Amino acid sequence: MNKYFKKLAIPYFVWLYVLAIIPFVIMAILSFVNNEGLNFSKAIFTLDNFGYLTTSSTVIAFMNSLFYAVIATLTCIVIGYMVAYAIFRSHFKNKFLVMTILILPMWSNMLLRIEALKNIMEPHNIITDILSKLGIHVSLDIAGTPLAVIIGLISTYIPFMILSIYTALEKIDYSLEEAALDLGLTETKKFWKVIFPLSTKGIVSGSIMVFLPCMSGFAIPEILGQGNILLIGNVIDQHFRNMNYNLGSLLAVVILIIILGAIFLVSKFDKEGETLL
Amino acid sequence: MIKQYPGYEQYEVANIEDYGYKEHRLTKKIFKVFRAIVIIFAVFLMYIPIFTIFLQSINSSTITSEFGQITFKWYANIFDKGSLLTAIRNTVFISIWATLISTVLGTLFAIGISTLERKAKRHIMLLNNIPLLNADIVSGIGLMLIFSSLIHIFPYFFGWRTMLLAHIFFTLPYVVLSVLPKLRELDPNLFEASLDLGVKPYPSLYKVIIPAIKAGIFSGMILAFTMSFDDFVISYYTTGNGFDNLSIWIYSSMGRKSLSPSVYAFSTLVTILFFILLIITNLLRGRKQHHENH
Amino acid sequence: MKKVLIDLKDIVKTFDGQTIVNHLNLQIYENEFLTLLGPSGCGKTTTLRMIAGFEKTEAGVIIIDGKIVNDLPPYARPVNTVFQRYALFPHLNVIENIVFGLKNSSYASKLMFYGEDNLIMEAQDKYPNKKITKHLLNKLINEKIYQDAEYAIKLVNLQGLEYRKINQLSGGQMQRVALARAIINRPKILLLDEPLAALDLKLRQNMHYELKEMQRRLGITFIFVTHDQEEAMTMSDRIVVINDGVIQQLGTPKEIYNEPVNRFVADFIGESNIIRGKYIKENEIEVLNKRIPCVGYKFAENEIVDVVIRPEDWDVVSLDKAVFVGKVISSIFKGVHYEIIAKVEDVELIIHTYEEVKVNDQIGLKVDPYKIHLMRVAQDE
Amino acid sequence: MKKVLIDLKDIVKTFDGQTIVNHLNLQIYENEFLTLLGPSGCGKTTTLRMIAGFEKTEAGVIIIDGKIVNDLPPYARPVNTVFQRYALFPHLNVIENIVFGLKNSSYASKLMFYGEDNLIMEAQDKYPNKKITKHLLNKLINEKIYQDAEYAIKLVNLQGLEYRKINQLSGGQMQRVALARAIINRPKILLLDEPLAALDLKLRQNMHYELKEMQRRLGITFIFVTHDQEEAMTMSDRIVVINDGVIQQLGTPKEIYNEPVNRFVADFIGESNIIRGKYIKENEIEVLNKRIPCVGYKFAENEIVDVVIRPEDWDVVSLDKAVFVGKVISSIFKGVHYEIIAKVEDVELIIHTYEEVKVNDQIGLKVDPYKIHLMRVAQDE
Amino acid sequence: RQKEALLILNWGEYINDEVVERFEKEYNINVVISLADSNELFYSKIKSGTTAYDLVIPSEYMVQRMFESGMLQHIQKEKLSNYHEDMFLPGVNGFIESMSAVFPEYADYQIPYFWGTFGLMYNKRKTGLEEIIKEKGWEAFFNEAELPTGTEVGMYNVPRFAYAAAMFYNHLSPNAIPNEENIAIAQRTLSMRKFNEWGTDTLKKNIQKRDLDLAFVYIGDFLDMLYQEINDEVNPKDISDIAYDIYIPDETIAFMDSFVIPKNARHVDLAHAFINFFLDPQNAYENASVVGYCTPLVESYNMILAGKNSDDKYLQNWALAIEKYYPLPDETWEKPYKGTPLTNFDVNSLTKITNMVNNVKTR
Ligand SMILES: Nc1ncnc2c1ncn2[C@@H]1O[C@H](COP(=O)(O)OP(=O)(O)OP(=O)(O)O)[C@@H](O)[C@H]1O
Ligand SMILES: Nc1ncnc2c1ncn2[C@@H]1O[C@H](COP(=O)(O)OP(=O)(O)OP(=O)(O)O)[C@@H](O)[C@H]1O
Ligand SMILES: [Mg+2]
Ligand SMILES: [Mg+2]
Repeated sequence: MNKYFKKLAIPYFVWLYVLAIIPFVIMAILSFVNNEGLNFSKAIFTLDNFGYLTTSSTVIAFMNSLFYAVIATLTCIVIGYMVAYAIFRSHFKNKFLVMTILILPMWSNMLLRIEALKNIMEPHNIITDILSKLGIHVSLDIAGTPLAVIIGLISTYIPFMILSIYTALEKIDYSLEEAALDLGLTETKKFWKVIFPLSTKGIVSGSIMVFLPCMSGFAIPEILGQGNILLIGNVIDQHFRNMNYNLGSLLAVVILIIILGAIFLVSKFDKEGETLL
Repeated sequence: MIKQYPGYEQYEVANIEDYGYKEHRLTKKIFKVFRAIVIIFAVFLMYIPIFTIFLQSINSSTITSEFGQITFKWYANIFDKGSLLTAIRNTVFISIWATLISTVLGTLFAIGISTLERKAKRHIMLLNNIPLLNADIVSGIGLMLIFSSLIHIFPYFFGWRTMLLAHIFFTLPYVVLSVLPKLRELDPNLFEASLDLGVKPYPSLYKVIIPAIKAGIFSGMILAFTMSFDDFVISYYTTGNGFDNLSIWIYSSMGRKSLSPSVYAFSTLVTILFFILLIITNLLRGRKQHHENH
Repeated sequence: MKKVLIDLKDIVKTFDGQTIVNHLNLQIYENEFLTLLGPSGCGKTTTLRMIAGFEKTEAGVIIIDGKIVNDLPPYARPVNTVFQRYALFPHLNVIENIVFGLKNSSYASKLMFYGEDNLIMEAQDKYPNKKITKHLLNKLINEKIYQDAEYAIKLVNLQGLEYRKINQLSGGQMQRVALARAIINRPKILLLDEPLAALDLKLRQNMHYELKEMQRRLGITFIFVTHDQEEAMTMSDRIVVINDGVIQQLGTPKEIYNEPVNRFVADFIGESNIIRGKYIKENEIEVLNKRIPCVGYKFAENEIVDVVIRPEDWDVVSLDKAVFVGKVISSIFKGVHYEIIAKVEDVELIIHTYEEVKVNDQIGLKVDPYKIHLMRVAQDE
Repeated sequence: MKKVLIDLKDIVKTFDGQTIVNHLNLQIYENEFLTLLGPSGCGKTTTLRMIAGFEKTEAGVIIIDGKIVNDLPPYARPVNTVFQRYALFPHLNVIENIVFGLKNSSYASKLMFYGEDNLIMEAQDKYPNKKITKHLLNKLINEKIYQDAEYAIKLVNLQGLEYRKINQLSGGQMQRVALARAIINRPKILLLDEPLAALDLKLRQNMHYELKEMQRRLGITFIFVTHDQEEAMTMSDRIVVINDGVIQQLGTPKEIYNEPVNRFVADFIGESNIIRGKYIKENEIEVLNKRIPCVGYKFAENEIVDVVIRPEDWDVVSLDKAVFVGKVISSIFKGVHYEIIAKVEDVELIIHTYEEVKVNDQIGLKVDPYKIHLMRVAQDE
Repeated sequence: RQKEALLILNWGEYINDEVVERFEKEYNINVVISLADSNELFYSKIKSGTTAYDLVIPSEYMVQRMFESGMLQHIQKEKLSNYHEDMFLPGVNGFIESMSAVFPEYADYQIPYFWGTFGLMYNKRKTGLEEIIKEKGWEAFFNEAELPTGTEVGMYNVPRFAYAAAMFYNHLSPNAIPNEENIAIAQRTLSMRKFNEWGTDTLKKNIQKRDLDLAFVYIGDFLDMLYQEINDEVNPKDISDIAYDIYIPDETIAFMDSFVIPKNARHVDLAHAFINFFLDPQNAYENASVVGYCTPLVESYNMILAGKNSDDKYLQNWALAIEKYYPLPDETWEKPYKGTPLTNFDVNSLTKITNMVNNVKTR
């Protein structure tokens, strides 16, 4: 396969360089200057922007992002794996259909879903209203708490994890499972020693799809955190909205470098070279 | 409970404990219950928002915390609001095309990537992560910058063209990430066998590789569609000349006024539509397979 | 009397309504080397899979060591398998594949496997001043596992490939890994599904020797599937010939070879001349228009019988000493012997001989009465 | 002189710095049946893969039909392969797998394959009133493809399994599908990587016959990898013995068998007694302390040589007629013959005979001077 | 080729589509309305030049900023046949006047569309809350101690507005330069209490559903909720039955959204015609009836108030609401409108404010 399709990757290199790297370079430049919007004619070189990097709110926002993204990703892995595995092991005739139906909700607008979720997390909402009309009085009051944000992140991004893991599980050669059983591994051990390692690629790509947007998103913390929980995505968004492209770019570039750098390092020291990327 | 074998009563039935294994009945049961809870929780998490949206769509009251009566007028209203309808049309147009294009391209790119050496692969996969990691607003402005360099040549360039390009841009990584792991598990002999039988590389790709990785392509497609259907910020920055999609409509309408419940109605309709679509395609496929077997 | 280790009673297995294994009854003794022989698709692999526990039986019971194991999961069965298509773990390298089973068993069963007392003694020897802890024993076990793996690797001639990825091995190398992976566990019963098919003659002969040796030393029961006649003949204590999921004959290699019970077996086990003849009276038959003596069969007088004469049982003699005279139609060098086809009384006979014979020559043939085997003609013919 | 179809010139291939194929030179003639023999991992599959075009050569050229094909992609080479591990398409059923190549080739090459004129004539016959359109021809071609497939299926004995999923086949059935898939294309060159390993003897013999027949009828050149001695001997026009990526000997089966050029070949091709001896003078050697006659070798007088005597070349004779007398150490029934190990002058000899001999008996041996093969002693020993 | 299109950039649901349709018919063109959800987005959209909008509807400080960046063109009043000197409400005129004090060209570069103020929306059912708010205003808003126990308070999640609120509390101008001193003051003020929610459109909903008691919101938000309850089909409420209200302190933010024409507009005449169309009192009235905010036109204002005598319950309530929340000035008023319009801050100041608010949130 190698020699025939290598050229297929070239357009993507070009595409990514044009659409991902050039903006990145522009932003890198923006972070060293002071100008208005994207008007470089009045740009002056400055390192002032870097001062904001260390203000407590920025640092806290970054740590928050990291914290929430890690928690959400880990939870998504656990829950997502269980769900994907349950479908994989189920006796449905068309498992893929079952899974797509399961993740159907993600095809309605994310903002609407988050709003709806926020509503339910508050004491008065349409469901409590209906329930109270039926004489049941229950309510939840977690909107604005970290828990709410995490639940929101999970609810939004877990389908990505389920899909990724399921796809990875789907093609595991059944004879390998038999071989493991044959060698005396119990079902549990078989899972950990054969199925799980063979599905790590799905976990990794699922994690990337969950972790990265969690790191940089702002709508979920803003709505479900009721504005009290500040993630780095919010900060970037604010600065861009205020048209401080310099500071916004700086933050974006710094985050990009930190996270991609971390991924790069992990992949570099990954002995097998197989688990990541 | 040990199973009995009529006719063979004289033989003892083997017990797993005789072979050095323990039957962890209780732990297994506890785990099963735990797993059931987790799964129910996950389903609950995913479905409760759309259930709420559904309730709001049949709620006669516009207030989101009170349920008046059941009504379907919001469904009818969708088609009254010209701007909403246009936004919906635009959204469907963009997301379908973006999904199709990025699924095809993403699959091809992933195939290309899978043949690269480790170093080049790492390189491109890092790049591939950029659109995922960048805050949407950063991607949006970046794309806008690039696109606007063309505006002198094509004054009306901004609009569906730019939005489509942008959507392809941020959905591609999802397709690539979904397809790549499948390519890894591929038996290399399959492709060789096809070449060997005289089929050219690209037909072979289509006839042998694609069927083998179709689960990955499909999940990539689903993800691409989701992302495209939902996007606000990038769409916002990359569109122009009055071409707005549903997310822009929703965001902008939330800013100064309350959302019309028609949006909820539309959302519910979409969910139901997709559900029906899924079932139908599945039935059709089932029938086709049935056909083939006879 | 030998002890019955595996007892298959009235096993039935169907796929899609098609009966693959049909009321199979088979007793396998302890420390026996049993070979399943039969045409492709006859149900050999399916039978092994039922013993290993990968397929449920539709009817009948499988008894191992006196206990019904129908519902015992595969991992608990004292059985290891070498799979026909290897089933190696692609995410592990050669040695990791080999130690996989031992490494991942529980501490208790590891202790059992290596003998707790043994281990403790060894530990005391090796670390005289240390307290014997679980940690220490574990370390020792680990060492032993890798020693065993080294031994297994040597056995299958894979030295130097320990850290290779599975997809970088040749076909024969993969098969050897699969073999090593199974034998390192020293199971009570080892199922081998054409384990040597991809190996060259020399290596195969080596493996024959090693497997036999292992069987003797460790008392393992082997159930073996092969397509290699000679392999089956040399290695097996008993051979089961199966066709369409039904046992045709069960017996020692000599019995199967020399006294096939029906045409299928005679035909399947090596080449044979099966000639229609007539049982004249005790110790005399008529075949190819000649009356010749034969020994040890009892039929009705003048009954029509099938006469089986193996190609190598013909004696090629000078024409004057010959009982039958034929014309050589073809003569092919087969490496060790020549295979000659000769026409005698319009019947084509296959004859093996070490001497070269020219095509179109006349050939004189004779056969030892003891080498003649008679079979009842099957009803449906 | 036969025409050279494939010419491998100085081929080198390494994996991870390890040389797998080492300056290989090999000419393969048109319509020849060539077998590669060699121990597992010696580079047979790799050689086939280079001919088929799946692996690049590091050095050297591959010439097919007078043209250098190093850079010709596999699909354009007139070569088809039966893979060692089958490589069947899992998403297609049996018949779809078989027709895959023909169906997915271009219209032009389909026309070429079936002969355009032929097709048009046939179409006119079949549909006398219709205009000959591309559509019509395509329909006809399709019919022909399925006819061919039916024929191939019959050839490999897979009738009734046409619509089976691949994962529902037994090992032998898969191998047969792989075979049918390759031969339906009627390639000029067919590469077969142990294509019969999973088949039982009867079927294998059948396939031998069919393959030979096909070769004769269609003029296909076969390059064959097998581990089955007899298969190699019976089927091949020439045999290449490879070890560690280096050709050891190239010759007809008889040459390889009777006149191995070195110990490796002698050892590898069937069992052999290789005994150190001395070349006394023309037509006389000393071996096992006896002077015996020999024929047709030329060495220096009194040179130490290796004397090769095949187990079946010993004549077991009564003690009085014997040249050598030994004691029987073991005697095993091998299906067709007995394998006897006897000690003569402290050397263990392997002897094949059709007669049973008892362990510990004395045995008298003799050998035909023409059956004695002498080899120069290798330098490094 | 399609019909010519007039490109407008507007807030969502901020125009009556029927009126637009009428305009399209009358001029035989297409009106294409793009949406955005903040003034800043308006700005960046125009600045980027990716689309040549003909008409935009930003708020006053953004008008100033756009002007200062040279993005706007002069409104040619002579092209507006419906325009005349005293067609606007006195408050509107006053607003323009005071805006012109800092930004003299204001009057020439925009035509008012809707206007209003910010205020403190509160829950009437929380005992003691209404009284204390009306009595103490900002004092109460920021001091937890002043409020009834358990009062849940929300703040508008736009740093500039939060800064303004803090300034009002300290009786400073919301346009005071955010120098170190002012930033410190604002930060201290905003840190005085923990806000239960920093939100925008969510604040009003939460007060309506009693999950919040008090919030600094924009009057449009309040009116929105109000109309929803009044218009409710099953259970329409009277304005007097509404369980929440808004208090407009004297010191608050005043805002005005106006039509402006970007420099690179392609259809300048049509843009003027469009503005003119919406200066027609009947059209403005109809437009307001959908949007719900107060029209700047005197005549249209009167048409709304005339609804008091109508049989239509909704028109009655609407009239009452407008009368109550957009009262005409009387002689007790210092100036003819309430509040202070915001002026433009430069990027650095906004960054400082944003950073300050972030520090408050993460303290
Ligand atoms: N992709 C690869 N990377 C590294 N080494 C390889 C690779 N493929 C094959 N090899 C090594 O090359 C050698 C020759 O392999 P090849 O498959 O040609 O052997 P073979 O002669 O076909 O053996 P067998 O009879 O066992 O199939 C082996 O030692 C094998 O381990
Ligand atoms: N999963 C399945 N579904 C349907 N039929 C099956 C399945 N597995 C095996 N079979 C069929 O059952 C029959 C017996 O298969 P089995 O694998 O036991 O044959 P075998 O004796 O091992 O043959 P071989 O020597 O070719 O490996 C075959 O005809 C095969 O096609
Ligand atoms: Mg089998
Ligand atoms: Mg090989």
